[in-house]
Amino acid sequence: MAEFEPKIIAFVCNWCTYTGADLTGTSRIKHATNVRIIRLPCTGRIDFMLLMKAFARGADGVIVSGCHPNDCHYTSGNFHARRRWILFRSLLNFMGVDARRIIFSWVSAAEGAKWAEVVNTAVKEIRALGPYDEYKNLAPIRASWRTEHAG
Amino acid sequence: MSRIGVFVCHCGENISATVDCAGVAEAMSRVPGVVHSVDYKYMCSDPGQTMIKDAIKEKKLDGVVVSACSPHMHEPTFRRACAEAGLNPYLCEMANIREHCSWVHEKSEATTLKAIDLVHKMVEKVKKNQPLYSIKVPVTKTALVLGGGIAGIQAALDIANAGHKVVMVERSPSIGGHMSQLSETFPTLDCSQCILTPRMVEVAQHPNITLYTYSELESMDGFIGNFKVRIRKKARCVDEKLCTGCGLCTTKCPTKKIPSEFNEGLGMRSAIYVPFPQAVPNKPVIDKTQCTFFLKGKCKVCEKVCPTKAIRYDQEDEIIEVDIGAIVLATGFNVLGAEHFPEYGYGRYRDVIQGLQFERIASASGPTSGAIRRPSDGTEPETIVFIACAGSRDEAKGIPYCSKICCMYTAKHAMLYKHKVHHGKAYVFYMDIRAGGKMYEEFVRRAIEEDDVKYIRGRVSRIYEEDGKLIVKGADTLLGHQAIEIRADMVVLASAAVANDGAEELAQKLHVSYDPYHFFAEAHPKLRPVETNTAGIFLAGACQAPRDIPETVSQASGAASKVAALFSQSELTREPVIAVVNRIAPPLYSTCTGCALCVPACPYQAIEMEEIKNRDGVVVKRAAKINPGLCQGCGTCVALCRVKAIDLQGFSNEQVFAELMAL
Amino acid sequence: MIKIAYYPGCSLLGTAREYDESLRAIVKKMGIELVDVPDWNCCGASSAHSLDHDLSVALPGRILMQAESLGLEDLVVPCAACYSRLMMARHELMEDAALKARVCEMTGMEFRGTVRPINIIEFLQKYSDTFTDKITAPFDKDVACYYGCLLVRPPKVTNFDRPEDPRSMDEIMSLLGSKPVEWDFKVECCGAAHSITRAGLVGKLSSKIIGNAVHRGAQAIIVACPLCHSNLDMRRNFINKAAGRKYDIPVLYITEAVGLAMGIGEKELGLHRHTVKVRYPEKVKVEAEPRPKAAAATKPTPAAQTEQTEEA
Amino acid sequence: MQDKIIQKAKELLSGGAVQVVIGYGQGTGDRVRAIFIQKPEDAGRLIMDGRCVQNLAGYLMKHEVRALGRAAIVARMPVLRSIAQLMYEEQFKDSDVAVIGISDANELVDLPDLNALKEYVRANPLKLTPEEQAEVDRLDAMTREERWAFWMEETSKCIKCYACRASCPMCYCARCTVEVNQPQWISVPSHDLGNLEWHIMRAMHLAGRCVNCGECTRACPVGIPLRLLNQRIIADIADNFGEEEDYALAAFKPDDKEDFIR
Repeated sequence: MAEFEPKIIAFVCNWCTYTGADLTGTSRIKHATNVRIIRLPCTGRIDFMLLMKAFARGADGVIVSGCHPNDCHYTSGNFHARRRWILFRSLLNFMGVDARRIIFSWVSAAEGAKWAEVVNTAVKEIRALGPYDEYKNLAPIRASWRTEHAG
Repeated sequence: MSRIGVFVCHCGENISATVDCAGVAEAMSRVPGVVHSVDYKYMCSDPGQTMIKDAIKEKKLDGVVVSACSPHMHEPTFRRACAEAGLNPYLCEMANIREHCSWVHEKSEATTLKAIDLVHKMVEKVKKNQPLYSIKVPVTKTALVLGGGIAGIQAALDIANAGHKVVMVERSPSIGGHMSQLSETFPTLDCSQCILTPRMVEVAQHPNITLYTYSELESMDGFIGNFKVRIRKKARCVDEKLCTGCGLCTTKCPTKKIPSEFNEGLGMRSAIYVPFPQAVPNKPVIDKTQCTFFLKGKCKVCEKVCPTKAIRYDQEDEIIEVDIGAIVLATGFNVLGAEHFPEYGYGRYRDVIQGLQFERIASASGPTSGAIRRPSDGTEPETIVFIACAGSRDEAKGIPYCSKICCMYTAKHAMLYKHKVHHGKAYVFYMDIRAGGKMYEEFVRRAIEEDDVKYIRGRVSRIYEEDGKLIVKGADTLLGHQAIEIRADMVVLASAAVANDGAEELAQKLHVSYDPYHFFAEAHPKLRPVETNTAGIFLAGACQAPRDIPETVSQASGAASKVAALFSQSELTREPVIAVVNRIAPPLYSTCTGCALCVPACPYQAIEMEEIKNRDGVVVKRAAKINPGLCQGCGTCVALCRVKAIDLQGFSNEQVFAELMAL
Repeated sequence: MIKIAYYPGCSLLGTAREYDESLRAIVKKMGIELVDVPDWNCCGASSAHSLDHDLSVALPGRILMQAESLGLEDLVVPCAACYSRLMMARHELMEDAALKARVCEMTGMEFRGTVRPINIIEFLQKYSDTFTDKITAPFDKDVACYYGCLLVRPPKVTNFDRPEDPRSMDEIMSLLGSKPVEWDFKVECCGAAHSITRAGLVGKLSSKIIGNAVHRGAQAIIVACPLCHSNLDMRRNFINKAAGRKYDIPVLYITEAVGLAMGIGEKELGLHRHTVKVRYPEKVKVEAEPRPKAAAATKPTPAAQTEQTEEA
Repeated sequence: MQDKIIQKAKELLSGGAVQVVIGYGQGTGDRVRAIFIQKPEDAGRLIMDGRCVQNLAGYLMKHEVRALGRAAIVARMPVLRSIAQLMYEEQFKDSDVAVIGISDANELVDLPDLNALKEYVRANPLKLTPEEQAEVDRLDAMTREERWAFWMEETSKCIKCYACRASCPMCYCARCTVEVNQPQWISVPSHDLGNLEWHIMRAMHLAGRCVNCGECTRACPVGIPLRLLNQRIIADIADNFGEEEDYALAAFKPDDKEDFIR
């Protein structure tokens, strides 16, 4: 059976990690294709419900990444995000949701190599954890348009 | 039903090398709501943009997705093209299938499928986009220049000559920066004081420029065009209006044994001092950490001798608030300190000095008034060894980069030494000579051929002192690979150029990003070298990377032109990516519950509570309201608001949700 | 009773027997028990890693794995060359999983990386309290501490002290009551293995080292590596020939200096095995060389009974 | 104790200080329910005993009760905490509410105005009782799979009647996000996904606001121990952010500790 290819959705901040991912591109650092990046102005903008809905959408793993503390373009967006993540991760863990599947990181605009490494490690870890069927079986999930129409 | 156009770019073959662009375009044509889906070799080219404009007009598109490079690259380009075709620019989104897809994956079906996902999710997002209109914001036509070196001086003069007000803040008692410490400058050997001092005087006398020396940036708030800046003017203990600059106090001051920072510790200065003769402003400063009055409470000699009674011991630091429209960062660089070279004995042997110290020795206004003398015993050195790349290009010292200016000033130093001590022997240990500027290579050749400077290609491993001579152990990798030893009288290290101390704190105060070496980060290394990622803050000179004077001056003028462009319009159009608290029909007026939990979360204090009145003027409800002038669109309040009463234009809940659900 | 794993290495049972004897003498007084690594083998020294990379990691790897069976965390390795090979092997085994698999398969043992090799200076630093209060005859000589090349390099792997201007041995010697001199050849090469093939080269290089130490007024040179000792002591004839003068400055192991300071007899410390007789030349008054303020002064010696000679 | 309350109620009503007193009254059978006394002579109907635990603060937010004019409320500790939190969220002006405070030691507490109430609540910060902490720890001790099974079992009982929302004084939002369908944040049906998402959102939206009064658990017709979720967050806030006055998610410390961000 072909090796399990995890579906991973990444919520990243525009000023640091998205630009860092751009640098990964300009430096041509190859990495796994499993991650789809969603750009938001700041980690402060990442609502906990987005992470929850990502799993509802059939994601096997979620990456959340933004500016290092003190480097936020908006001064404190990442500090608020960090507090939110501390509480949300603990709640999910308390309810038995597999918090290991949400990977949090700080990646600056100068860390192209680190972004590639975060992606590769995430894919390796999520592949080891296998598909998140436990969550997918909670309710019937409509297949994405692309899987039905564009193979 | 949406009428969306998808334009897939090949980017030459940067994308099409690993992504089947035609396949992506074909797949997108089958997405409900997409009425036009094509691929083309260069979407950002003129024909490419014309394709988009024509498609908008012919097919009456109400949404455009350009799948090509990063939005950081060409989002403005395509949004402008859409605006020209009559489509609201904020109905145009970019899918990054180059940096985030084609460049980082091998050619495979998975890569194309990922590209399809990336484009499809932007199509779903565009369906939820709303037309947005730029926010007009007034611009304060005053620029703040941080740093009084040649970069700050050039930028300030250019902006002032463009007719705008400038506030210059310099940390040390006088402007001039490192250039004022130099003796002559390459490649023409003209004396740095002669070309710099007139500019310094021009700054001091320019009607448009307000100069604050011995001052630092205390804090900065606001945003492009509307910065609120607080400057801390440190107490000089001298009343600048009364002081005539006669210098009597500096000569009469009893404490004279303080190593002068301007002379890099070689010369001495008094407790009340003017850094150098041509200082601008030529007003002394009391060094409170050394002045006996401040240490022991007695002396006051300077007050007694001062003819105009200008001494103010009780002068307090002053905080000055200024409204600023644009900021130019010109805080310059520093040289690597002594503690990094134990193998060269720097700091242990007084005759092992660094480049700036040699500049002071060679300078007419220096401690030896231009005569080349050894700091240890004041004798004239017969042999000087210059060591290039001292700390630069050295991973072990944590400085892998090349400091760019050392090859040139080392050749200059050797030349100055030979001009003053004809019989002297000058050796230069180098790895590679980097003389890429105009007339640079000829300058170095002249040092080698006419002034007989012996260039040895090799590294110096150790320097030790024996019978008063400095034994320089090195290797000559060109002539027979032998180890060589030179008995030198003086050694000059061309030490690495590093960021100024305090650069990191300044960057964090201004929310400007910086690289691992604490040099400030430019918006784009090639296309936007004088701008930072923070709108309204520009860069000039060596605070961004080691740089010589010609480049610094041209970059300063570049930054000045950016400021002049910003100040050319009376008001500024700002991206409408801001948060808005919803307002709906009565009786609810807004879903906001008035809990005000978002108010403290806003880093820009942009949220206040508004009293909503009904038609009879009775206050019906208190709901949050966001000041479009202050909001920067970070979205923290949007994610915080449990009732989803706040939404972020450009990244609204519906847009991000649609983007997520398309995956 | 503190227990420490001990790897003597071939030279400490051969040409550098006095290094082993002096170490065993001082640990007895320090109340530490040395537990030899069972069935230890040669660390490969310079020959292995010039021939076959896997072999050069497997040999020291096997020593580490044998030491792991003792269940002790620190492994004292007096010889700088063995220390360097063991550190390099541990570093590479931790970094390169494929290499680790090959080495484990080659040796038929499992590498867990629980043992950390420490050199003689780290050992003395860690257990300094066990000998500082037993100093009966302070070693009040002006000494030049010679670190050689392998103790401090490569910095990424050993990360021990400052690679260009180390201080740690100087600090231990000042604990013994001696005054380490400021000299410049702390980490310069003594010629190392060329001692066999091109002894003349060793003479030339080592004569510079000895010359600088004497020039700086040292009465003895302290070393922490059998190869440094053999080049500076056993090759003294080549050194004198290269320098064109006779140097009679003695060369001691740091363990010998510690032993002397604790009042242990010269015979028990193996001083009689040295080529250059251990007699200390007169304290030479170093001409008033202008000492800049920034010079790193040595720490004031804790032992009260030796007065601190005021520096020029 | 009961008669002191009746006496205070009479004073307030007859003095015209308040138009209604919200307290506990005899319900059908031996049950207790909230009663709204508007005339001094009806004050006798007020009772106070071990069964009076319902969090009456919720009624203060209903516009029908507000329409009756200025209210006084019989308030044990949880009710006092709810009022303090609602004040923090600017739902009351100082003049809106009078309080008949009852301390844990069953003593009448004189709280003339809402600032005094705030001080009183600040004096004894919210902490889980040892039993509550033990229950939370019992769940923590389980493996992830066991906890998942536990909560799947519990939330599968949920019929999305939203009684927990109706009973909670903190859930006063005019349009709750669970009703938002553009975008549809929370899956509507009460299948496993819908229930899980609803309970995650409810717990997160009460983070730093819930006063652990237990009303939601009491209100739940199918007996889901919802209180545990809020208690987990209360414990997390105390452990990670310490005793902070302001709303946990709108404030931050530059050196908040965490060990999971790479």
